[in-house]
Amino acid sequence: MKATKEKTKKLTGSKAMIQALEQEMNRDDSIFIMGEDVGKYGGIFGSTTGLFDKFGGERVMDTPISETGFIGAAVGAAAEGFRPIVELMFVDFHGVVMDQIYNHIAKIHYMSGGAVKLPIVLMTAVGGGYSDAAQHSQTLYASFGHLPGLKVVAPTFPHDIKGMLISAIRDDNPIIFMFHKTLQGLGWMDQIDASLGEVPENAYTVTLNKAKVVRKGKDITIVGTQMMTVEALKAAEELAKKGIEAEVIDLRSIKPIDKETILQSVSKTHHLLVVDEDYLSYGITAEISAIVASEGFDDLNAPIGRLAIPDVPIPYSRVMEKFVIPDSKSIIDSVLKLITV
Amino acid sequence: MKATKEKTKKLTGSKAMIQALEQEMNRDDSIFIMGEDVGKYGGIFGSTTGLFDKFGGERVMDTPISETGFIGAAVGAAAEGFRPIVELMFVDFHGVVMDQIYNHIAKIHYMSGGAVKLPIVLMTAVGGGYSDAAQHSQTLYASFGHLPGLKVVAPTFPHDIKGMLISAIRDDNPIIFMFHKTLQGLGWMDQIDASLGEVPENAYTVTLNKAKVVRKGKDITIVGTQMMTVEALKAAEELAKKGIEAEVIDLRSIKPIDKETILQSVSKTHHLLVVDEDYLSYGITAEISAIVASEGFDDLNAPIGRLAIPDVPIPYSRVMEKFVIPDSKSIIDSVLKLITV
Amino acid sequence: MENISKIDLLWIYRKMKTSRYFEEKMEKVYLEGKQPVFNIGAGPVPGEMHLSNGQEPAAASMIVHLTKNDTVTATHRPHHQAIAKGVDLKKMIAEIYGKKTGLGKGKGGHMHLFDPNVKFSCGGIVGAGIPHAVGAALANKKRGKNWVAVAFIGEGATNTGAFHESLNLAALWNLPFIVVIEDNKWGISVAKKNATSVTSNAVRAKAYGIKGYSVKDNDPIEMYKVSKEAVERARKGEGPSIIEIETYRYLGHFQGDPELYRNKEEVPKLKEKDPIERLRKEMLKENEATAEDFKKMDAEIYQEVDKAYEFAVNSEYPQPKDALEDVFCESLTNAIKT
Amino acid sequence: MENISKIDLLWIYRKMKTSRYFEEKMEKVYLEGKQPVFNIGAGPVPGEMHLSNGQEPAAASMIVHLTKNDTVTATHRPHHQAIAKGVDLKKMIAEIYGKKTGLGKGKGGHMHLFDPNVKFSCGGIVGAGIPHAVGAALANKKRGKNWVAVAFIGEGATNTGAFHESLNLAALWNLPFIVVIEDNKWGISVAKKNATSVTSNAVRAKAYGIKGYSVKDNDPIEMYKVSKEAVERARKGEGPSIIEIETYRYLGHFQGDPELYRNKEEVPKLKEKDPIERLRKEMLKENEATAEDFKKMDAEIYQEVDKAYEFAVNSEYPQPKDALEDVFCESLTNAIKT
Ligand SMILES: Cc1ncc(C[n+]2csc(CCOP(=O)(O)OP(=O)(O)O)c2C)c(N)n1
Ligand SMILES: Cc1ncc(C[n+]2csc(CCOP(=O)(O)OP(=O)(O)O)c2C)c(N)n1
Ligand SMILES: [Mg+2]
Ligand SMILES: [Mg+2]
Repeated sequence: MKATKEKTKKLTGSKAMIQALEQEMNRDDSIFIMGEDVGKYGGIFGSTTGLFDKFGGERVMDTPISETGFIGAAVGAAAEGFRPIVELMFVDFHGVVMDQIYNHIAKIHYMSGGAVKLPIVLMTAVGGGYSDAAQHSQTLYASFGHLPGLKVVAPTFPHDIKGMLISAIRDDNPIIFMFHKTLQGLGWMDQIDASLGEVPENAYTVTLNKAKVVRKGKDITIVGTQMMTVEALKAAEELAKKGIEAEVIDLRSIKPIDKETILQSVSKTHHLLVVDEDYLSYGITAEISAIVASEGFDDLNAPIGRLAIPDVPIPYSRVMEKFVIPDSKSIIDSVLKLITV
Repeated sequence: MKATKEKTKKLTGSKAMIQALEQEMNRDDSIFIMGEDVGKYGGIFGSTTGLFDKFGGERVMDTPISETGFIGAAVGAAAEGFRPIVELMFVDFHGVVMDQIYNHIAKIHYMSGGAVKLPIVLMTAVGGGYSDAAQHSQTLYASFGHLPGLKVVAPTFPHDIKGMLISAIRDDNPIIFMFHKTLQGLGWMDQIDASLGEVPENAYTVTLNKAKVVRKGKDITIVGTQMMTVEALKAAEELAKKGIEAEVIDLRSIKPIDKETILQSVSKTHHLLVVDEDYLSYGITAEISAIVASEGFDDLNAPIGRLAIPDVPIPYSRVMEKFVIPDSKSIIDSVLKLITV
Repeated sequence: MENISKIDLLWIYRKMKTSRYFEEKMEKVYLEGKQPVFNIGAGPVPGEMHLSNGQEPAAASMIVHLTKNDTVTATHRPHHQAIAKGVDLKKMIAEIYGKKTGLGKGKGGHMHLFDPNVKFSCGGIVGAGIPHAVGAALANKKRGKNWVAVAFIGEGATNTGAFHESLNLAALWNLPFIVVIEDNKWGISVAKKNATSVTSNAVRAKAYGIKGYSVKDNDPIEMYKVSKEAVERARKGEGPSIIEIETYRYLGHFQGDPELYRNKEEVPKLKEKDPIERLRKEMLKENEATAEDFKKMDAEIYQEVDKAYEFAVNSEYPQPKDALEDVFCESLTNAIKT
Repeated sequence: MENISKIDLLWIYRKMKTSRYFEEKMEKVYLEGKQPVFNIGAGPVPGEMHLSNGQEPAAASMIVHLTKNDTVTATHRPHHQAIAKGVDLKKMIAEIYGKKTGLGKGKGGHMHLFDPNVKFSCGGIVGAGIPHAVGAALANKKRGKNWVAVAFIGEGATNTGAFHESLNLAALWNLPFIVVIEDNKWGISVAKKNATSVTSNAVRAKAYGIKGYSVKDNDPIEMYKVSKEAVERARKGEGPSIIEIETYRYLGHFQGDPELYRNKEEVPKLKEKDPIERLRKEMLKENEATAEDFKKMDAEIYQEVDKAYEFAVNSEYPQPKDALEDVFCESLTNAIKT
């Protein structure tokens, strides 16, 4: 079902996640949550707050710091008919468990010729901007997007966060669900408007593989993801004052990428800027540029713009971190370069 | 020093690697090799054959199946002034040790503000085409190329294999050295001409970050890596008969990518096809297409062609594996589509 | 052989013999198309081939205690456990031949055999199957079933992080989980003593506060007893166990392995103590079965296995485009980018 | 305190006290710019902050036995070991302030302190530093030096695969390696009993055939003795050790941790047994030092730490573009793609 316009409430990203998890766990008791500090703590980034008290330790399980152990265990439990939702706190930590993710979770359905289904949702927090340095500030969108057998989503706004998390939970395929720390609306981080939004109280689904035009415009298409969508919208307001109408697309799905929405927009604006909080090389700016350069080439009137973290680790010191993570200002600069090309 | 035209010998890729390792180990005794089956066995894909007998178990160390342990140990040993060369048999297995690679080996020099140097070479075998299925046939070029702090090389021909391995060993930065199984010239795999080549007997270096034009042409630029370069050259011969002169570029360096060589070629041919034995999304075809679409846009007369493993795991059965891995035939088809666009 | 039922003994013999005959036949067909010059990619059965000749007791004498509700995960060397667990032999061989009728429609291959009907799976990454069995054990506990999950691994896998994380989890959560370590002395070319800091992995049970057992010299009877205790304890909720059995690797790590790293006498010596022959002799001595019985049994086994190979050989190959199916539950065909 | 030299006792006290004063000051400055509303990204010291108040004995009573040739790797909670190991205090604080004069020119931050001059490093990934120390120990053995490498970790890290793989390697290769496990009962909000299947990690030494020690109740003297033996054995080539010490975490996992998961009495109870106060009283009782001596020593410590903070506060910030330097030995500046 699509989002119904009925009863809604203003929720933060975090509250939207919790509501999705609670409603789905009430609906289906084959669902359980595993992860570090998902219990009493409620998730370091507020993804499971209150669920331990509601559902108990059997369905909201704290784990040791054994990612290969418990994420590997999700495979066995899913193959037996459960629907594990596993959180690994920071996306940065997945290096210790990538084998379970790309060689097993992503491939078992295929290698078994479809005989084994693994309805697993892996939830993880992404993003920087608060000086957490090189091992706690990455998004690694493309590190997951590159690998076949995974659906990778990264919603931005509370409405999509709830709807796409419910879709992910109901999907019989393994899903990587990335939520952005700054968009959780946590009391102890930067407060931004985008982290609050109207969310229908009832359960609803939002399609996993569709991008969304979040601002209409005729002069240039800007594709962003999570905080880069938020920055792009900010930039678009400024650009409007300069008479440039930017169309902003919220990617939402890292894998697969919704080509149609992007190509259609470019066929109208003839200009494209892709903005990414991940690393530049082999990242979102690469994949989307390639899609358009191969399938929308004739619609392009100018070179494609790419804005992402230059290929450097994310530095700790605020001045340097701000320099490497794109923001509305660097987006505006890039747009002006492209339009006056 | 560049390759000298003096005394050369016809060697296989495997022999070229062994010669590079032996000559460098003789030159510098801070170099040692660690890995599974690198000792008496000589490396599953013939990368260290004979070195155990020459240098002994102190400098050619077999390890347990503890990748995080021994690759992590390379960090500590390198920080203490050694120059570890570590082999992990198949690139596919790196999922168990990606954390050590992208959060530590790749970032410690940066996080220490340049105070710590990690001269580590990680050698690994890549590629499919012999029915080794989904967990033993990948290249994962882009999985490494995406991460900052690593130089990632994938030479094709014996001359480059020796020269680039020596450059990697002498470089003070961590290097991922990928060698292609089929290009090792092993007696128990497919025999192909490309796996044999003239190699100078003395030690020499080949620059790590340069692509190479391996065939001149005016009509289209085809960029390949390792076996895709070999297939592209095969395709070029066929295309020539049809009157199409393809320029073939052997990428050699996955990270950084040698933009200049590619852009220069496209400025001449005005057409581009990128061929990759890695997965399509967020792969080499994405990054190179993006570079040209943003920095060589005006030189392009047609959409960019992308040919790679569609986003599926690599199937075991020969007929299906052949279908997903690009070859000269699919390259020719793609070129004909692009040129007659 | 006191207090082992004749039925169990015959079952163990049958499974070991079936596996042995299966592997010996595989050894032959694997070479088809690979002679005179061996080429790993050639022939009707291409790719790596890891055979289990000599390691049968570990599988048969454990799995005799299991039902189809119990889970088994295995490794890159999975045939003996698959056969003991009752994996569909026809579909298994068809998979190894890369046929459409295979367990994975030809997509998996010999290292990737999945048969959900008997809860069997395996994989090519060392150690990776251990947490999968822990997860199955967790599921069993959540369901309140007394079903158990057994992870079979080689001694080389005990030095992976996955082993440690899995054992700690299983012990912490007191799960019906057992790991069977087939100590065949070798991890490819690396001897156990060059890879493992302790001589017996049974002592590693102390690191998790669980029970550890060792079975000497590839003994099917001893393995039967030890496994019986471990399985019963697991079913009663008494927690996980580690069982390490000394076993024999008759062949190379994979077919084509030059085996320059081990001396030529090792295997002939082991074969003198062949566990299948040992069991047969024992049973004859104890009058558990007659020479006739064995003759009849063996004939049935050969016929069953031969028929299964025939099925595989006569099956169709998949279509090239089938490669695009089964990535997700719904077809990817229309989503492919090229 | 029999057979502990006064010099060592004073050294241990000084290092513990320095660390404690350092952390208490950090606790304050961390809140600058974060009030009235706490915002993790605000103020002169942004990002996560993991303090070690209460855990000083583990660091000081081990590192007193080390020289600058010995290697120490630490974790996300690295200040007490860094101070004991002799990391440049000025540069360390400057790094935490994100200044150009910091150990990492402001690129690393509090979880990423590298001082090659005293062979100290740390990192933010649990367990990851253990193999780094194993590698340093390997280097020492290769060089024929009697230098040792010590990995400090928390009790939560003992359940990572890295722990197991590293310990097995160190034992297998008989390396001069020691792991010190600071058991502060908590891995963020997860209690040891909910994460670790055994009550003492010292028993895990059996899994590697090495020596395991436990130190009760955060005792600096006991930690001194145990560490002395382990370090001497390592230097003599007698192999690795595991040392687990029961210690106290006075503060939250990180600053800002609501700590709803532990009861309010826990910390006050622990503070009554404060290890620094305990040592001071002991030394006074045993006349190892007078109240005067302590007063003088404390004054020196406060001054040294205050000066180092001043240095950091008065240092310059890096330039934004400096972010592009130090990715590789040569500058990346010209290679940047945008
Ligand atoms: C993580 C990982 N590392 C390395 C390998 C390569 N490899 C395949 S089998 C094997 C040896 C395994 O030895 P053991 O566990 O004793 O099993 P055995 O082959 O003896 O049955 C190795 C190193 C792998 N498949 N996965
Ligand atoms: C591989 C990995 N998983 C999870 C985390 C998140 N994390 C950081 S510290 C911590 C708890 C560590 O507990 P312990 O080892 O006892 O050290 P302590 O914080 O008590 O000093 C966790 C789970 C991480 N940094 N790395
Ligand atoms: Mg073995
Ligand atoms: Mg702790």
